[in-house]
Amino acid sequence: MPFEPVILFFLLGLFAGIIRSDLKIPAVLYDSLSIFLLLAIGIKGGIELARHSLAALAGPALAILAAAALIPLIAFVVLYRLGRLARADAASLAAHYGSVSVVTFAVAASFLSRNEIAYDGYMVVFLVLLEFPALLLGVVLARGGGSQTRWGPMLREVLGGKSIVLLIGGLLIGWLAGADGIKPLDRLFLDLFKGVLAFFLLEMGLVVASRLGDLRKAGAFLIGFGMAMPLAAATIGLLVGQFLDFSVGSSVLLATLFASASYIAAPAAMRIAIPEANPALSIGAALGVTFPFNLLLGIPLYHDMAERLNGVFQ
Amino acid sequence: MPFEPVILFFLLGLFAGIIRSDLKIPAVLYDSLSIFLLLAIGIKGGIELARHSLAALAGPALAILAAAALIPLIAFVVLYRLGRLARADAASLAAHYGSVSVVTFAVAASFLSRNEIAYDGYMVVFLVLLEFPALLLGVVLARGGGSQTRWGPMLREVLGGKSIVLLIGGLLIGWLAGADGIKPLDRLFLDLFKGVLAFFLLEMGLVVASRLGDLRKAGAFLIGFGMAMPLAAATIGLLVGQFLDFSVGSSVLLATLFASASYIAAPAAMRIAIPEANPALSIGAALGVTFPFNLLLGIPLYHDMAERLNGVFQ
Amino acid sequence: MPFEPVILFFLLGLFAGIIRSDLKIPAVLYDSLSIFLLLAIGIKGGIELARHSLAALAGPALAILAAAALIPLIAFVVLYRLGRLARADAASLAAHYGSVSVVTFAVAASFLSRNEIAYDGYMVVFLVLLEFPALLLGVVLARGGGSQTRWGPMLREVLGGKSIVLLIGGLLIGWLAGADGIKPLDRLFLDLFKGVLAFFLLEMGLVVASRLGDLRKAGAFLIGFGMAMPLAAATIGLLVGQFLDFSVGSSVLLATLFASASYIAAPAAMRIAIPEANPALSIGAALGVTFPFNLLLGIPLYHDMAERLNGVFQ
Amino acid sequence: MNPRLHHKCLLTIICEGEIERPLLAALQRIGVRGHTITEARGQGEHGDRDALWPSSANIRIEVLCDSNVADAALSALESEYFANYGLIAFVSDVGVLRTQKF
Amino acid sequence: MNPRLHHKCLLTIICEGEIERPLLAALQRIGVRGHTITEARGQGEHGDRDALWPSSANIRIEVLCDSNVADAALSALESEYFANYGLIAFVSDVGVLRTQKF
Amino acid sequence: MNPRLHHKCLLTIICEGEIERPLLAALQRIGVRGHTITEARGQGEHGDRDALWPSSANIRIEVLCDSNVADAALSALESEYFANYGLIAFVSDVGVLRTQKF
Ligand SMILES: Nc1ncnc2c1ncn2[C@@H]1O[C@H](COP(=O)(O)O)[C@@H](O)[C@H]1O
Ligand SMILES: Nc1ncnc2c1ncn2[C@@H]1O[C@H](COP(=O)(O)O)[C@@H](O)[C@H]1O
Ligand SMILES: Nc1ncnc2c1ncn2[C@@H]1O[C@H](COP(=O)(O)O)[C@@H](O)[C@H]1O
Ligand code: NA
Ligand code: NA
Ligand code: NA
Repeated sequence: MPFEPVILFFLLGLFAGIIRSDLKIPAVLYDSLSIFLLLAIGIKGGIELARHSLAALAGPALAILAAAALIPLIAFVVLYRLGRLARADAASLAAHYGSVSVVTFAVAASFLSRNEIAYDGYMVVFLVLLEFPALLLGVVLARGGGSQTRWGPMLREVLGGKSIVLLIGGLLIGWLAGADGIKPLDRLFLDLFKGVLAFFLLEMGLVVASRLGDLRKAGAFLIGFGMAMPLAAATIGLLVGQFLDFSVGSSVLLATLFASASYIAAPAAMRIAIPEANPALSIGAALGVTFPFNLLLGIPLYHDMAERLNGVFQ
Repeated sequence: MPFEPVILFFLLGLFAGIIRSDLKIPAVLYDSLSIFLLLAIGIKGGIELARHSLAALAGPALAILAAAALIPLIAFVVLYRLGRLARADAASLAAHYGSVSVVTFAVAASFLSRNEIAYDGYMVVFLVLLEFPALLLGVVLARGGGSQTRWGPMLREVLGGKSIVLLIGGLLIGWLAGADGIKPLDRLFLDLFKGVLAFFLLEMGLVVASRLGDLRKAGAFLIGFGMAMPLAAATIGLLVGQFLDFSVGSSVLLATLFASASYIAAPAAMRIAIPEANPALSIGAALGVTFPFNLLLGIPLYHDMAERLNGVFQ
Repeated sequence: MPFEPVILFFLLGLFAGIIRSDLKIPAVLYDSLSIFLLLAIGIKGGIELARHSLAALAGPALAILAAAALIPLIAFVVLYRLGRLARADAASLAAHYGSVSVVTFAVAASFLSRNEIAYDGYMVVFLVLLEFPALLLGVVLARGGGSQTRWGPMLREVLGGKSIVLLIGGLLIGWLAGADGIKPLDRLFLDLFKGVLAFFLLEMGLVVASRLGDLRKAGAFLIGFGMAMPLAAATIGLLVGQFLDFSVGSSVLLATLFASASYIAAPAAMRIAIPEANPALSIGAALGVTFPFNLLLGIPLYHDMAERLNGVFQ
Repeated sequence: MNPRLHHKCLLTIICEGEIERPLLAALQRIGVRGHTITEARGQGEHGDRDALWPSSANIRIEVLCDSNVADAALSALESEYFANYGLIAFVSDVGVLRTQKF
Repeated sequence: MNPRLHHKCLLTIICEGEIERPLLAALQRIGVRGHTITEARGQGEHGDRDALWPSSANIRIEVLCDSNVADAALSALESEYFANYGLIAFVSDVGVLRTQKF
Repeated sequence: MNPRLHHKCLLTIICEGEIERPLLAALQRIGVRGHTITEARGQGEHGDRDALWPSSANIRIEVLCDSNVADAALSALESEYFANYGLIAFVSDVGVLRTQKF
């Protein structure tokens, strides 16, 4: 399995952070690159979407949403019962793992392209759909059915979050303009995508390095959770992919979505919606463990599992 | 008339701003992208300029400058007499509408390319020429012939303004280096131009949304002015284009220059030169009304008008 | 000798700074572009390196390092004895001139490409190797053999400096991934390189303009030194290139490395390691004199000298 | 201090950037009429806030107001924010010319 | 306060970024010998200054000086800037070690 | 000032950005438990610090602490930094609710 070069940028950032290099990528560049990536992913998905009937996607979408709801529930039970975390912390972590990581998705897509494995471009639609329901579920779990939650501001926060706005906005732009309309923008949004992803991963390496200290607070249980949970979630994703007759490539993407934990939308939303939850735990696990785990080991592994599963069912 | 996809980015930004999304494009990115656009437009113009005799442009330039001087004068009279605005406000608004919007020009050029309508590359020279005379005129109008104006700092402010420096600098670089010399830079300055414009329009959408509140201060008269003035100015531009025997494409660009209102050079210069003028009025009208009006309706309309006018005179 | 268009961007920035234009390139863009340039140079070098045996480079590397050590020594003696500068200032300046300027190197490489003069891609390795030894030497010279230096923090500062980390990181990435692995990133790191360099030079022009005031503090002796020293150092570089049987192109690059003075790694390191040294002197000379001197006159001159020398020895 | 100057309170809050919106809304409910924000980073009980990415960025909010408004704001911070958020708040005495403005 | 410390005035001005140049020039004419600027955004009588683009950005200027210089600066602000610009200014007492420096 | 408030010292240091690391390390040795940094530019004896590039950028460090810690910090600055670096430092009195935090 040939390795994916963009990961080297992540490792470089991680290394620079760990040796406490004075390399610092300005926060503004982080913002700019993430806006670019979200828009570009949305646009690419929208162009693909224009080639399919939306109605045909409704069935798979429902199945995927239903299966995905299992992830935060499993995560919550494991963390709250087994891990004896505070209810708020367990709920916030559940929301992070139930939601998705856009960059992990992009690296998985790039891994597939590099290995010439086809996947459906409309998978981006599921990325968008999976982003926010888990955040709402997390709040419900935190409140334990109590009625204190101010849903209005919470919903506005989540649906007006920049990742949702840019992904959906990109989808619509790609869908309305089509491949032809977007062509003059291809030089920016398509050709530079991989390079920008590499640059962003360099930055993510620095961020992850700065969060390694949080891991100590998180403790061994949470570190284990940060690796076991993506494996379990990816397995669910692969089974759903099989059930929906997805190609190997699309199944790997779905597994990656399920396995990934959000660190853009979720931290911001949870900080407001579940103030008692300690962000060091959720960010330590999601960013310090699960993100590098998926990048370095998870994605190739899910691909391997998808191939085998495909063999079994054929 | 096929619609221009970059406008979708503007609408996305506008929408995100209106729903108060947390999408914020860092101010630094605004600065960076505008530097890029100004330089790139200058360079493209300079390359074209190298293919023409400067002497041949002198005549049209004089005619255009003379006709363009009408715009701030008309605007001032309408606002001061009819709209009963304070003298300072009327003068500042006149300066904004007499000057030009570089991004509106770029969208018009992009509209023409998309519809395969030829235009002369040296139109950028007129963009540069039209940028600052109206600013000086605005100051004269504000002072009512009084002699208080400190012209020295004012002139330095205007001529050292970044839009003038980058446009003229780009013109010179393009002119000196020529198409061949610029070729290694084409990957950045030409290929990415449209994508960067789209990105910048996303940002402009956010900015416009944040200025919609100013519209309430501006009132109905100024909102009407923000749409009638570009129509009048564009008509003058089209007649001048006809008089100078411009192609339809070049006429549309000239009409767009006349119709557009400055929101880079003018606000900065007016804030210093006419302190009593309320920037909420000028920015509300120029950015809140005229900019979106030109983008969404004006440019295709000016094209339509140019086609008809061309038919009439042929 | 055809002139190099990217230099026009430097002149534009310089001009804008001198007339005190309000054109300001945000510091964050400076950081972002310099990260890009360092990484891209490293990656290009790494790809080339993969095509050569590392062992074969060890000999030349040693010869170059030995010869390069002469530069700070000469600089120190000239400044301390002849120029009667304070020991700390002489030592800090020696460190700046002993280290290298990555941007000057990039402009020289671009000059060679433009004139279709071949050079060896692995020259980047020498760029990396020459960056930091002079900094250590500078500290030794400042201390005069005293034992007060806290080498630990100093070494960490220098080796963890962002230029070293990005250059070596880029080298490793290019080397590990190879031309094929990097191909999807070429659109960013190769195609845009020249354009980004132009943009960065615009910024450098502004920075140099803002440092011209320091030249007054530096005085005539230091201004003279800022032009004589690169000439002397380039001559050493050309002789070493001749000795190592380098091609004309590679010799010009080596001469440029020797002639250039650092203004990324050196100022930061010297500010910590030699606090008594006045940064206005070293930055005034390195950035205010030597950098433009090399860009405008030095590089074509070193090429001329390399051609003649080649003629002599053949 | 110059006798023309009126005494006012300057309340400074340094907190996680992610709570900007609810915090400003709370201040507005209390009657604050203006504020100034600068981007910040720092260190404290909640660890290193290096501003490398949005979740580790701080903001520094200044509010110039009457002392009773500052007190009300401090009380709101104490009851709603101190427990769960990385946040410090302090007040100082300053002089202004236009007392009615704040 | 530490008896080694000398009393000085800290004048803080928060204003529209577009008037940075003339304002600094005015301060220099008054005799100010140094200043510090940070980029800012905020809200006040002149509405929302969100720093999304240059025309809506603020700056925060600090000047450490003698009280008579601060008074002169305040008077200049009052006569030339208060009426037309979004701007606040306040002074506070601070202690420094090097009294001759400011 | 509100009687619930405890007196503390606010030490503000404005200095060259390049000395951030050693300076923070020195403050930590003295016993400082937190700090806040904003990016700054400015002008002073050492000329124009326009923040156009890293070597001309300033930072503004705030430390909220007890007055004896502030004194120790000032002494350290005086002996190790005043001579060689562009740097100013000043202290002011502020009030906080949680005295044990600082
Ligand atoms: N003693 C202090 N002096 C200055 N700033 C502080 C101090 N303590 C905390 N801060 C700031 O307040 C933020 C939150 O503080 P904390 O809740 O202690 O983590 C930190 O990230 C710092 O920016
Ligand atoms: N009460 C206040 N507290 C803190 N900052 C303020 C206050 N009022 C105004 N400002 C700042 O000063 C700027 C100009 O104020 P104004 O003229 O009231 O619009 C605002 O954009 C804020 O940044
Ligand atoms: N009087 C002053 N008021 C405010 N800030 C100052 C003052 N003097 C110096 N500074 C700041 O401190 C930095 C270093 O000062 P200096 O050592 O005087 O060059 C300057 O770049 C300014 O940011
Ligand atoms: Na997930
Ligand atoms: Na116009
Ligand atoms: Na050198």
